[in-house]
Amino acid sequence: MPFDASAVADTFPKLLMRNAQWYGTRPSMRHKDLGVWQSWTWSEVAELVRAYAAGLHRLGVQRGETVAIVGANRPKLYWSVMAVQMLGAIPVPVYADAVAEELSFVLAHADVRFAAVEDQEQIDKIQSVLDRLPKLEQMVYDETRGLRDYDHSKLTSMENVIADGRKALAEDAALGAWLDGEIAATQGADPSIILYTSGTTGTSKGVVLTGERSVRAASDTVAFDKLTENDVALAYLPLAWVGDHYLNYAQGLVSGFCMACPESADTAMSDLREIGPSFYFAPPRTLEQMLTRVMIRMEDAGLLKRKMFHYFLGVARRYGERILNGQSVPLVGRLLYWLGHILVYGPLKNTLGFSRVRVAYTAGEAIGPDLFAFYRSIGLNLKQLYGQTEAFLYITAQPDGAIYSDTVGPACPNVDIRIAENGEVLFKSPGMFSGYFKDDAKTAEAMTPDGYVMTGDAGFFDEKTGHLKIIDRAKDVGKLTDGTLFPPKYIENKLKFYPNIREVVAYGDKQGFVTVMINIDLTAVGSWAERNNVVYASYQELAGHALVYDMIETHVAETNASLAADKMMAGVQIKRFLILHKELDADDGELTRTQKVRRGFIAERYATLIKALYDGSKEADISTEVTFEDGRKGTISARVKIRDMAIAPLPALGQAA
Amino acid sequence: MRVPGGADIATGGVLLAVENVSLAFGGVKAVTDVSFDIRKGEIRAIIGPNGAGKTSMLNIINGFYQPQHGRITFKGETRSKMRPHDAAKGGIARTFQNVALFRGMTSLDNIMAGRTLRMNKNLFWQLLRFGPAMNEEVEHRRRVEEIIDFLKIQEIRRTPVGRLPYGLQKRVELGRALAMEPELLLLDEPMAGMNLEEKEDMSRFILDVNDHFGTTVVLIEHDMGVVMDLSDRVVVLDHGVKIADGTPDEVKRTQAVIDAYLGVAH
Amino acid sequence: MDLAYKILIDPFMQMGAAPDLLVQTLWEGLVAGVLYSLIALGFVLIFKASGVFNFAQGIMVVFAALTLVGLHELGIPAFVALFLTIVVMFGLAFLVERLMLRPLVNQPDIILFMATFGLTYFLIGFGELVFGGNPKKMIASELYLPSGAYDIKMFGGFVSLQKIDIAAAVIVSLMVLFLALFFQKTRIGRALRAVADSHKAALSVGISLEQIWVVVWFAAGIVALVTGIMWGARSEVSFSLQIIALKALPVLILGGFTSIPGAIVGGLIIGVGEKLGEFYWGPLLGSGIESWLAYVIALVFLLFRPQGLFGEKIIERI
Amino acid sequence: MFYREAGQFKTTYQADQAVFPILQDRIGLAVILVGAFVFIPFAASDFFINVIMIPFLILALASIGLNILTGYTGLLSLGTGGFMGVGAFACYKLTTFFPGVNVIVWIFVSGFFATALGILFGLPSLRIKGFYLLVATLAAQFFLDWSFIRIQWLTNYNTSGAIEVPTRTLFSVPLTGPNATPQLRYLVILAIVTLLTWLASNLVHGRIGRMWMAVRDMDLAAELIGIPLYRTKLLAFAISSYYCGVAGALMVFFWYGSAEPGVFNIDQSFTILFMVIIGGLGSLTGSFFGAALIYGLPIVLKVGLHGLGWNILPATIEHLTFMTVGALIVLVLIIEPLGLARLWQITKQKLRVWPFPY
Repeated sequence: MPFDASAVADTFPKLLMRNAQWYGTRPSMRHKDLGVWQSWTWSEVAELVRAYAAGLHRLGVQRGETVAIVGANRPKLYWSVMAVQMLGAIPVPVYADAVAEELSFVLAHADVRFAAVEDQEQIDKIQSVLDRLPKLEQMVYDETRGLRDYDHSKLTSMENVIADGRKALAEDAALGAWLDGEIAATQGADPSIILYTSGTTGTSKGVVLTGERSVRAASDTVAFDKLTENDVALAYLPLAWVGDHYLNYAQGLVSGFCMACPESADTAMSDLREIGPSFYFAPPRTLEQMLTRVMIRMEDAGLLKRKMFHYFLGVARRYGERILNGQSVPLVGRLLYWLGHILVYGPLKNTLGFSRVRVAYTAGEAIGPDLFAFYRSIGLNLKQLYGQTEAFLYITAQPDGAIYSDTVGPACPNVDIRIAENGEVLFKSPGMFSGYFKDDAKTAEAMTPDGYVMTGDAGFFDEKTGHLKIIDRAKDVGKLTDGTLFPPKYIENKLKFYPNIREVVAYGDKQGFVTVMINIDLTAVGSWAERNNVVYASYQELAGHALVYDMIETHVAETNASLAADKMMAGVQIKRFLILHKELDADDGELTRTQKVRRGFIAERYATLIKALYDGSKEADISTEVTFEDGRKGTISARVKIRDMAIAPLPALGQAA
Repeated sequence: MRVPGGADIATGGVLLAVENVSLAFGGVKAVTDVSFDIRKGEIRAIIGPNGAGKTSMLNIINGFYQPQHGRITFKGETRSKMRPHDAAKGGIARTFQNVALFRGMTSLDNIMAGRTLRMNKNLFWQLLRFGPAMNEEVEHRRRVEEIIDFLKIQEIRRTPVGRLPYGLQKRVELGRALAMEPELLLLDEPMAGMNLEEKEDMSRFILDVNDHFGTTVVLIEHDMGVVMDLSDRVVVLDHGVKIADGTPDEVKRTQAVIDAYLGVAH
Repeated sequence: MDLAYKILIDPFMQMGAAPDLLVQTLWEGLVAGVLYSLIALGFVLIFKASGVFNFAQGIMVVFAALTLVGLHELGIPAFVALFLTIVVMFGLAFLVERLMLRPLVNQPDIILFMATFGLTYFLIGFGELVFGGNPKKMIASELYLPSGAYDIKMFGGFVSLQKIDIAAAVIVSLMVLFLALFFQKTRIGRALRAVADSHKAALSVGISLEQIWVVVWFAAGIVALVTGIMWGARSEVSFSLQIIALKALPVLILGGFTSIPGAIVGGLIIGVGEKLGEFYWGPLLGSGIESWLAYVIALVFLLFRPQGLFGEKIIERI
Repeated sequence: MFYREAGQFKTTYQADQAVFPILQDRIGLAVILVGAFVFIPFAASDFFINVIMIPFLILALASIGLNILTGYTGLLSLGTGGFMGVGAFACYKLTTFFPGVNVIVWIFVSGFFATALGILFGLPSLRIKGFYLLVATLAAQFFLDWSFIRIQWLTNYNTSGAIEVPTRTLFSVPLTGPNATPQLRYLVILAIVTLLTWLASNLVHGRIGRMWMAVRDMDLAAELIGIPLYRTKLLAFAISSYYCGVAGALMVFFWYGSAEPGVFNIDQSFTILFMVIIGGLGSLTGSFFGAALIYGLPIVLKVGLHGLGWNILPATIEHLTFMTVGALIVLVLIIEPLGLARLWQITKQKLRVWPFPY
């Protein structure tokens, strides 16, 4: 393949060709499929993607047009992204679990003519909204299964497209040369991908990122964390999410590391253990679930083992972070930590699949300080990262050795941050987006006149460390009637660290006091119930159980005590709480696809409950419509109890705030 | 979407014909003078109340019982006597009403065992376990993995089947039968004891097997809804006697069936 | 030709030439058969009620006999010792149920079978530890068992019938009768049969499986004691019976595992067959064929009638 | 706990199908092999080699043989002693007829004689199973035992009725007979046992192993997926007897040095069966565990009780051994019917998921 590797690689296809030359025989991708880790080297991937691109070209994919990519993390879908980019077209990844409604919005908005999809499930979904997608011409699919009787005039398997392209390339040397020309013709400033935001606020917007900016951002962080072609990452987070595209796809192509795709979502945990990545990313929610599971599993251990486990976790809390940060630790501490490493932390990290992790990041939302400290204390080099789709997830990151759990670190290399008058964080960065797709008005809205992007997050630079601190969404930070600042997420996160609590929604803006609605964690509380002979038939029954209420009450009381200790927060202690009768669910629109709570929507949906929280009732009736897994709808109703909490005394000075 | 009784059925020849078959144990008649045929590529259901002789019929088809009267023609060959393992060689696989897995083995080994007939490397190579024997093992492992993938049982690959819940055991058993790459698949109440969701999954798998591999399926099932949805044609037995035979709709309208079965059970 | 003559003709010539010897041999065979029957009876009792194939029946015979003799050696009067031995056998049944059967409930038959191997070894070790490994003499006269023989003139010779053997035949007949009545007429007996048919059915009529087990093991213990006394009176009480007890297996093959009459008839057939074989054909092979002939007979029999003489044809259902 | 498996992933079926897929296990096995082949011959005393290692290895081999039949194929046998005897006598006859051929060759060949008899007595397994089959194996045991005593040709008409192992050499170094060193005999046995264990492991991990286990777990279903029951069972008999035969030959030639026919009586069959039960049905590792425990127990008892200063008669120790073995069998069956091998597996699993309990 005539390609000059030393030329500036400012697009992903160019990087791919470069890697094929530099790291030709090194693994580029692995996929746990059919029981073993199928692997492809960089040169194999380059050859495959070229064939695929040639095939797509013959199907009619044109430069500059959009192609939807729908499905889970699978090599063929990543190759689809690469092949589309190779032709100078723009991939538009869509969340695999998006319902037909969301899917049709994105596909229609992005004007896609082609879609690369994973399987029958996605095809069925698209076909159900086909009338709204008049432009859609052709779908290529990965999994053949169940598609035999489908009308194949609009369907082709990727296998066929690749085979067809390969044959064409072999027969026609000019086609190869043409393809090389196409790769070279794509400029760094051309759009590289369109990522649709998850829509925490209103409908989703298509964020256009260019190749050059993406590559620059990725190059900066690859250098920052010293990632090399010897690293391995597990790609298990949605392919359509900026985090996956940046951390795995972009960094992978820049550094040449190997990206591994799990067998299925169910096996991601065991696949993680098998592959043992050296670079790892997890949103706080995943880390939290993992910790919950750790604690639950340990509950079933024998007394001695449990005692030992908790003793050494204590040791880790005392010394672990300091050892990781390279600070001084007494000899006894070092010895105990060493023993703990042999008995607990080492094996624990190993069973979780973290043994070989060199760099781990968390981002997406604020992480509870205790949760963060836990992973760091057992020796996992977990760091926080702050960003958003518009910034290609690249604004601040914590550098090794300077980690503070309540900050998200200093600005990344070449990023310029400014705090606006109203406390909103503004930035200008190498990775920033070039605009919203087909929406210049919104683009203009999101930018300051001098070219800074508004993040919508409220934050400030910590005086001591100079690191950025994010409190909440700028527009979410409210005020109690007495004027006390009320950051709901801060309170929610504090409660969510309890393994028994899965989700919290806090209210208090323009109210006299703070109240919360709680979702218990069915796994944790269920296992607790089993041990305590609490009989229950459903989530609803368990959530309403008096003993569960008692348990949650102690958690809330502890949270209040901790809030009272901080003079800024002493005024926002929780006065009343209830446990919701159903789990908040993305299918019901209560959570976003990235599992963030949609506070406004929930407030509307559960208005009667919120009213009851503030009018002093002891219980309230509610009935809600729910969507089942198969798409049917139903209604569940319940009588939800409400409990009052004691308020820890405010420190005298607290009133001043 | 799939159309029951689609094009394949109309053109498909007869794969297996049962002619005037009778079977009795001691004095007890299990099956009396039953005839019906199974066409290539169809899903054929056998229904009937308890003790109607459905399972006996399957046992006759795959050679576990020898009928006293009548004959069976499979792939154009009429046979008088056949051992179960000849049936297996001829391309007949089956699952059982009460799961008959090898309980001491993992799911993977159970399904691999289904490939036994297709593996032929001799004792010498087996003793060495490299070269031809290993190649054969690997080749068949690949086929088995496709089945595992097909049935979505990846996460229980290494679990001893004895520890699996019932629904999954049934799936593994189906996997073992599929591993034989049969032409004719006999399923004895594949959905017995399953909840709604598991039943839906299993129905999906049966349709997919029929669709994807073109396997002819004979199935015994109690759930009338399932039978009507899945099958192309239905045979109804009652006390060992055939009382109706036809498409689900035809059968549903037959008075004898309504009396003997539908009227009682529903 | 010579060999065929020796096998097919010569033995029968001998039989005809000396019918008194033939009758004597038949008698010896029947007597040995009674012993086999008794051991097999113990097996059948337990197998019928619990599906357990009790390999330890042989050692239970030895153990019971040794206990009886051992207690008597301590100076305890014979009948008191007999009573105490019965108590010991009950204790054994109780402990077996408590320590072995109960923890193994719901395990496959083969596991329970293997557990009885363990029991066998334990009892061998325990018995030898307590009573020593040397053979002992049964206290036959103290229990008023007859001795001596009737010599009957026949076919120009004598046939000698030991009185103890006749007594044994009578006692065995009585015991079988008693057991049959026990199974037919008593509540526990009916319960035992219910258990044999189906554990679930038995539980549903409110019978405790544990009690049943103790009862059958105790019954098997009594049978073992009787066996031990009879056999001990003929020869001596030693651990070598352990091996002879294995002969019960071919007996059961012939008679079926669940049939009491089968055990009796099977025992007699094996006993007679063995003695005839040894006496008339044994010399051909250098004698001693008694040690394996029974098994070969059973094996040949198995190939033609796998369900035994009295068993029903097995229909395997899937 | 010591298992650090993160990052041990398989990219080929070949690696995934390996007998020891976990790196730590492979290291452990290598350590054991180096210890057995290098450390023990140099460092261990003659007593240790003679009294502990040699018997242990030979009994383990016989246990593997029986385990193939009983543990893997589910066919109960009490004829092990007899088949071992066939191997021993065959080897004796062969080496006296053809003294020029190396005795190790005859060791391997003698196994085939056991195989032939194993197949013969396995023939009834077509019609009969379970306890019934026990009769067939008992017939084999008693018939063979009887033959060893009665057929004097087998002992070359030796007046004592026993066989005396002649001296046989390899490169003029004595391998058998009174002048062979324990170290050399040990190494020969170790090499043979290692080889045969490896072959057995290959078998049970492949098609044939699956066929055996299928027959064991559910013979009807096995038949219906096309496994020929009869041939599968006979193969198990054949291979099982081969192992027993070789073990028997090794026992006489490399351990006892001479043997009375009574060595191969039913008690031998019982001993091996107990090793299989306690060690673990259906596990090759278990065969080694079982052999170590059942053979080692009396030694430990003797040494232990003497160590406590008690002067106990050898007979008493034997009685105590019987009791302990008996109680142990019941105990193992209660705790874990699949024996020590299963216990080891559970322990290993615990170590793998440490600190979690499952």
